[in-house]
Amino acid sequence: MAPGLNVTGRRATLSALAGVLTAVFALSACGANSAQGDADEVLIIGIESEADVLDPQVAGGWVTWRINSQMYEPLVTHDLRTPSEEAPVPELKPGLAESWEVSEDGKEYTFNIRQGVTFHDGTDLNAEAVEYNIRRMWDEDSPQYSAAAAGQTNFVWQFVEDVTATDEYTVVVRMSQPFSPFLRMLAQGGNGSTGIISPAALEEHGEDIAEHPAGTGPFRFDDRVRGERISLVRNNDYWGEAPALDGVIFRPIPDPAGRTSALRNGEVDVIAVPSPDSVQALVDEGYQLSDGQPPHVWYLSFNMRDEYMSIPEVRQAINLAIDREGISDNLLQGTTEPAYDIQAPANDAYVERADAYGRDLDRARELLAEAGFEDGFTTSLMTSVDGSGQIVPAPMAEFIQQNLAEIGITVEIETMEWISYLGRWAEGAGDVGMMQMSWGMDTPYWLYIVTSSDMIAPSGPNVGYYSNPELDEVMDKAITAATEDEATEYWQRANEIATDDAALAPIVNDRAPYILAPGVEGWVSASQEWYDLTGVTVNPEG
Amino acid sequence: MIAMIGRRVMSTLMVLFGVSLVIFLLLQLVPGDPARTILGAGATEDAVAAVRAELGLDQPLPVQFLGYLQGLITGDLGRSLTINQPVTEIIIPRFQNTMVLSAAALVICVVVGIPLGILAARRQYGIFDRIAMFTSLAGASVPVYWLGLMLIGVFALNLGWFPTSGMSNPRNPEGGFGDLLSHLVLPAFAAALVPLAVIARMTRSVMVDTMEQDYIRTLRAAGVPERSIIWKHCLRNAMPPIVTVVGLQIGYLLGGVIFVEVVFSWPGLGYQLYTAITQNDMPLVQAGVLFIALVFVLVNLLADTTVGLLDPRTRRKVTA
Amino acid sequence: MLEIKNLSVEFHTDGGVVHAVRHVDLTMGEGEIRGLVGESGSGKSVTAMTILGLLGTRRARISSGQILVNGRNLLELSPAELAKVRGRQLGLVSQNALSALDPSFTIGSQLMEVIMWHRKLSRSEARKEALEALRTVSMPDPEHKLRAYQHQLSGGQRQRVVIAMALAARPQILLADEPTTALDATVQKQILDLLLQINQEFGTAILMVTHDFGVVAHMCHTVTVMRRGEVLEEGTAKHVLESPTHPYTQALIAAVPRLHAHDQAAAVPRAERRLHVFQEAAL
Amino acid sequence: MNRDDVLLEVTDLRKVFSVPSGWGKRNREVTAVDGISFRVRRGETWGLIGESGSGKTTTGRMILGLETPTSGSIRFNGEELTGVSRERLRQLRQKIQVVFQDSGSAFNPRLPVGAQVGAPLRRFGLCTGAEAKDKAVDLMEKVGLESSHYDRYIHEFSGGQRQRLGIARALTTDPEFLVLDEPTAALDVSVQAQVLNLLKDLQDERGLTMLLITHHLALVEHMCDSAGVLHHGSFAEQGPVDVLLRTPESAITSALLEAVLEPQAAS
Amino acid sequence: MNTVVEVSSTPGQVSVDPRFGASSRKAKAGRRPSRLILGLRAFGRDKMAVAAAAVLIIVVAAAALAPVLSPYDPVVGDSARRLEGIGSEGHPLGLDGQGRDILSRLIWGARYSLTVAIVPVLAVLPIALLIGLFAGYVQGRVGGVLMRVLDVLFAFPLVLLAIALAAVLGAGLGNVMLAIGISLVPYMARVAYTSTVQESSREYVEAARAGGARTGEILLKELLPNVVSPLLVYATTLCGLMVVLAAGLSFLGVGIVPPTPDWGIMTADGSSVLLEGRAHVATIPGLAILVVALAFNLLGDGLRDALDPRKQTT
Repeated sequence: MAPGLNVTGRRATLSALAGVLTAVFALSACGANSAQGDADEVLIIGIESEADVLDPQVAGGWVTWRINSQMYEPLVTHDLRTPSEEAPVPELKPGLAESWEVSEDGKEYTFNIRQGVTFHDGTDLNAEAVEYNIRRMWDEDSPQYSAAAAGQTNFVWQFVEDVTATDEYTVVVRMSQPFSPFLRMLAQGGNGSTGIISPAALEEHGEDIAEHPAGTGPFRFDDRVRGERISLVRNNDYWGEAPALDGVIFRPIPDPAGRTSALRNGEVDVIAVPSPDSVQALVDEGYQLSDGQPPHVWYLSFNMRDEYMSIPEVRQAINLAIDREGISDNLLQGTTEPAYDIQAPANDAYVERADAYGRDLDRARELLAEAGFEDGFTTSLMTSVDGSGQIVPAPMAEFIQQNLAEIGITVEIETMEWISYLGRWAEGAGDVGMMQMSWGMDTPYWLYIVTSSDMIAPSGPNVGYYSNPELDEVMDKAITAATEDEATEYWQRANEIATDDAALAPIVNDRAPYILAPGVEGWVSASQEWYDLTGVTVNPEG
Repeated sequence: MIAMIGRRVMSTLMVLFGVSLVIFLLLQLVPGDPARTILGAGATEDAVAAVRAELGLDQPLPVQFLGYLQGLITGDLGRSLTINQPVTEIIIPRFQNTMVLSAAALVICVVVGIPLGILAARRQYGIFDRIAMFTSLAGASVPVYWLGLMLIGVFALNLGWFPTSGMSNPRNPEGGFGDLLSHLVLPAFAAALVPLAVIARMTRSVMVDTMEQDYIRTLRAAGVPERSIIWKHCLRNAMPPIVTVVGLQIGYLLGGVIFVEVVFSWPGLGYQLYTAITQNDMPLVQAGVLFIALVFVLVNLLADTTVGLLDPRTRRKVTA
Repeated sequence: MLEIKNLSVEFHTDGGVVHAVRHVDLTMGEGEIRGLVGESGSGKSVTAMTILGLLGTRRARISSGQILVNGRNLLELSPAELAKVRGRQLGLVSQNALSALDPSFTIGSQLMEVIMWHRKLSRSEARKEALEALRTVSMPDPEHKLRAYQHQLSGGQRQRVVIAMALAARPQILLADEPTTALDATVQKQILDLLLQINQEFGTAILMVTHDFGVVAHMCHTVTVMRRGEVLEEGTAKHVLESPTHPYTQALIAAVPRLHAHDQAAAVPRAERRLHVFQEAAL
Repeated sequence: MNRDDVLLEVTDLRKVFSVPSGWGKRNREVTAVDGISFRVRRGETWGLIGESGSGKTTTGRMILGLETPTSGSIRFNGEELTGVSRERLRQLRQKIQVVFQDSGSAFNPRLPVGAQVGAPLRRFGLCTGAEAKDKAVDLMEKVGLESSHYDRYIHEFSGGQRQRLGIARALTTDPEFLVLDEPTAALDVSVQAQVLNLLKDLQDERGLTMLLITHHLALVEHMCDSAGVLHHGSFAEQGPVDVLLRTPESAITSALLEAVLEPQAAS
Repeated sequence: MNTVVEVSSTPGQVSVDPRFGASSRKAKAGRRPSRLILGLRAFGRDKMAVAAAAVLIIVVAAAALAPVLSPYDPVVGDSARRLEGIGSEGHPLGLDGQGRDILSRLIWGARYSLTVAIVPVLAVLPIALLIGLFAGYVQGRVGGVLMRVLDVLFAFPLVLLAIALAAVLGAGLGNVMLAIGISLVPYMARVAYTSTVQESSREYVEAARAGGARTGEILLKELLPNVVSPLLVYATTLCGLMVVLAAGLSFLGVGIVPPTPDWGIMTADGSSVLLEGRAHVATIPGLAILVVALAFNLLGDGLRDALDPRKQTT
């Protein structure tokens, strides 16, 4: 029987509330409107995770190199302006080295450093600067040596004996043995890259160089707000063709649905790694899809110390049982290609082996029966739940789980968060049946990294402990081959050996789709994990 | 007074020390090796060992912890192992962002939750009461990432009122307060739901109790209008427990906003901490959690103080 | 002035309907002090709270009757109109003197709020009035007390403030619901005397709800005895005390321990026995 | 029974509470009981009279060992109670029992009352579970309750019944001494009469010694042999009830007497 | 023997004891129903709680009967028909991203989601009681140390601590439950502690002491039943929150492992297509979480009444 608020009181409360709401909307509306009317032509890319440090030699992962590669350049780079369809294997092209010569015995590389190039901090590029950088990554005794940089770039410099700047614009690198993938390794960026940093900046900032990037690339560092954005602006003094864009902003948006929403709402111009199920809808809405064939393999390593996986027939049967087309076409909606070789098509050693990797359940069952497992067995598969280049690992693993169930193999999936998984993966398979990873390079040398007995985990990324003397021998010949053609021949042979023995189970090759707003032009998806933005333009009204 | 503050500061320090010890021990259990994380997939054993040495991870645990404490006392929280930067430079901006989000969410909780509780209490078990309590409870029971995406779908994509993510418009970094506010509305609302329900329910229950007090009957009998009885007398007397609960909600928010931060790409501490935990980045985790613990402890100290100040018995006596 | 006709109040509980007040009739004239006497559960407090419209629980229902104040039926008034009647025509002095004042506001601000609400005075005028009200109830050091909180006052002082609040708008009728149960005996006497004094000075009628015939004897002109929601008997205080007609009333009066009663030891057990008879009969 | 046999002797008992007086200020000291002495003879009822804040309840609690005296002595049956070991104190509780003012809150709301009445028997190992139940039922019947009440909860009883339960529980261990802390203050007059008479009957039957704490002079006259009037922690006067209440010497006693309202029509 | 049935009234409150009226006679005559029945009756009066209990019983039954009820294998899908919507042929609730039947996964998921919500809370309950009772009543040195440790743990926000622990322990049902359990200890212990302190000041504790009870008996017999009730009510509410929290852990990838048909994983999986016109994949399990969490909360409200002897009227 308590009397209620009288009518005036209630109205007053409501109108006060309405007033507050109006104020909020008014303020936020003015915030939303001010988004327009920006004269600068800036491209905003929604990326899948926060980037690592902006120190190219120390940073790991493609996500970061996609940013660092706009600011930093190695001696040798790729031509990334030619789309994948035209160049399945990306062409090497001179980077900060204008040209180079390789000695007869394949042990000495002479680089002619490009003249007239200045770093973003105004320092001139010369042979001395290059030597300074190489010593940071390789020479334990040099003051600038960085263990982290050395660790990341280990595969590039492993055979190097000596580095000397013989004159102002010449650097000579001498190795203990011929290393045919050297030039392509110089251009890599998946782990640490060999992007050259201003020595003056390194001297000045030391450990903090990542906060004050100074490279030679087409864009220079402007601003970084962790978790929010990394802004780059055009380097007007760029030695090559200057970019058309005034600047580029990388915005980390970890949630795939969040990226798609941001694109739809006009907050970003480009998104990386769209959710496969959103691609078709976005295209229908008028967004552009750009994808290619980077050297990417989403693969499983078999644990050779496992009672089942050590049997070649079992491995072959698994390879034959997996429905690669189903994964690519249904689950991933065409954002990947079925993988028919261990190597990605983006290198010269690619050999398509549909016989080993096409689906054939009857043959798979036969093989299992030969090995004595008609009734199947139970094994485990470990993967991450997310991560750079991993596409959608858990659903893919579930898909494989269902495929293998059809030949009687019960798979228990174990998942980990990406970074933890990386650490776990590097330790080796342990008692896990299969371990998943996605990787790849445009040099066939990658096969060596993941299958040679020198690289057995935990000393290297051969996490399945695969060891095959025959393969080792052929790969060794490939590495020390004097000519490119000879090397390629050996690599292809090695490739076939690995396929026949089912050393790994490649599943799909990523098409690395990017979704572009209608106004974005000049975006090229080359056969590489990163991109060249110099030719891109954006029309915000587009 | 000074002795009291001293005691509180000491106990806060003790709690913080305990917090760092717990984190330190906890992180020893994280699988993997930060050196390995830094070097990535292809690193060799030697390279990993070299980096471990550089980071001091090869020292015995007590030495590592003592070293850390020593740094803490001198105000040096260390360098992040994975980001290779002083942790304060990483944490503080992130922490500010999380505080902005949490504070906004708290404002929503207080501005909506308390009146909701009061109105519900006015007619306990009435229609409004039932609907309000049911919806607030339902709001608190929705997985926040689902709700966040729905909010984005409706208010950002369909209606276009708010941006979908981030905390500023990168095309216009000088957007100012309006820009921040427009980015803040959806995530703050999503983050507010759980504490809002708690605060509304608490308010309702305390208000119901208060309304049954004798002094409220005295005031009613003296003809004081209902508006004053509820919004002045009842609310004022119900305030202490509500303030306490609001203080406790800060703790929930500081941890709970992580999901919101992920969905809305809010550059807060939550996701950074989560990554740091998985990367075994001890100094970063230590600093982040210490900040959160410190704020939590301080906020609750503030709430306690407010409760104390709200109680006229702690004020000066007028008569003996 | 106050006329209750055929009032019935029910409580709807989980265990069923409870008839707390049944067909009660009661009248009060100007300046009258009427005792409303009964034991716990007799319905006396419910009656008083019903008059004020403060039953306060949605489970209570007034099933019949009228409550007329100056001829106006309170049960037909809107909540806002009722709020005006409270304070201006009816005042309440409630049972728990110790908890009857808002602990968060000063005595002065509570008094002033009531005064300002009813008499539309400015703050400074209201302050003067509040001070005057405290003087009326013989509060020692009233100026100081205006700034005091309830916890700084003794029980008797608190009850004086409650009385001052009830009187702030000069109501014609004061409902005193066991106003002294929580107080010490000496204080009880002072408060009762204060109420008597108010009655004489302002002519305020008082409905004295109590279970104590001592209180009735001390101050009431008339008395109504209630049991189990019904009126048992009524009459002048003198008449009821000296020659109660209903045996229950007789027993109740006899059960009060008296000082220096020579037949004390015998009197109480006798009363007890008689009371048992009634209670058993009621079941 | 020797009426001169002293069962309880309180000498110079003091209790000082230290009250926190707001933040950071030094604690205030409040003297609740200020050096009181009295003796209770075996079999008598001693009245401890006082208004709220006079220290009467604190005195009772000190006798029960629920509060530690600041100084002074309490001798029970010749044995000093202050400073006695916890276990001895526990043992002594067989002999000294209490009836609280509000038995409603002195019973555990979530346990059936019968078990609580019988619990002391078990605690002191006086009998087995089944016997304890029988004894508890006996006692409950003795104080006017029914055996069917055994399983009920305290909230199901009326004020008078609660007080009867409190009395039953206090009698379980056959105590020699009962502290009655305002045992009827919350009761209606008719019920009060019943409870008082019950107590008197039990006292006659068992030879109990009682300390009645109250502010109600009529009760004291009705129940007690001797009494003392406490005022601000010390005795204003004490002596045999006849003398005390008929020829009061102190102002406080007179005031208390004056305040008694008799149910007689005003002259 | 005289029978006196009196009417009780708390001084100061106009309250009416329900016993006085028709029902008091019945209580006297008939046999007293057991405490369980009384509790159930009190519970039954709260219609919302009854509805909540009914929902939970249905969910539990579904979980128990999952092999019988679910029309399809919850982990095997038909990738050709993935993401088909509600009401598609043979799949009333549609199919998920792997082409699995959502209805079947929902039914099986009840097992995991209920387990993850209930087990940690129940497991922590006795621990929290022990800590709370000890620190709250016995106090002293050990109690003090306990409270300081709790203070430290309490400084970690619940969600953060759970995430950290889950990340440390790794994914999987057991680890998630462990992580949630550990994070709950300070919260539940705090509730137990607070009510112990509150109850310790009640007169019945003093009465027990005056009646010769030892500390152990006071803790176990007197305090425990009074402390356990509010804690149980709190625990029920926590169960609801934990369903949501466990779902959140799955969302971050530190929760339960796919393809387990856990509701949290289902919601997390479906979130990528939530705004792509396939809202049903995330929304259906999301609603299941909502309903169960809500039911737990409402159940807690009802339990409060059922456990309160004052509400257990005959």
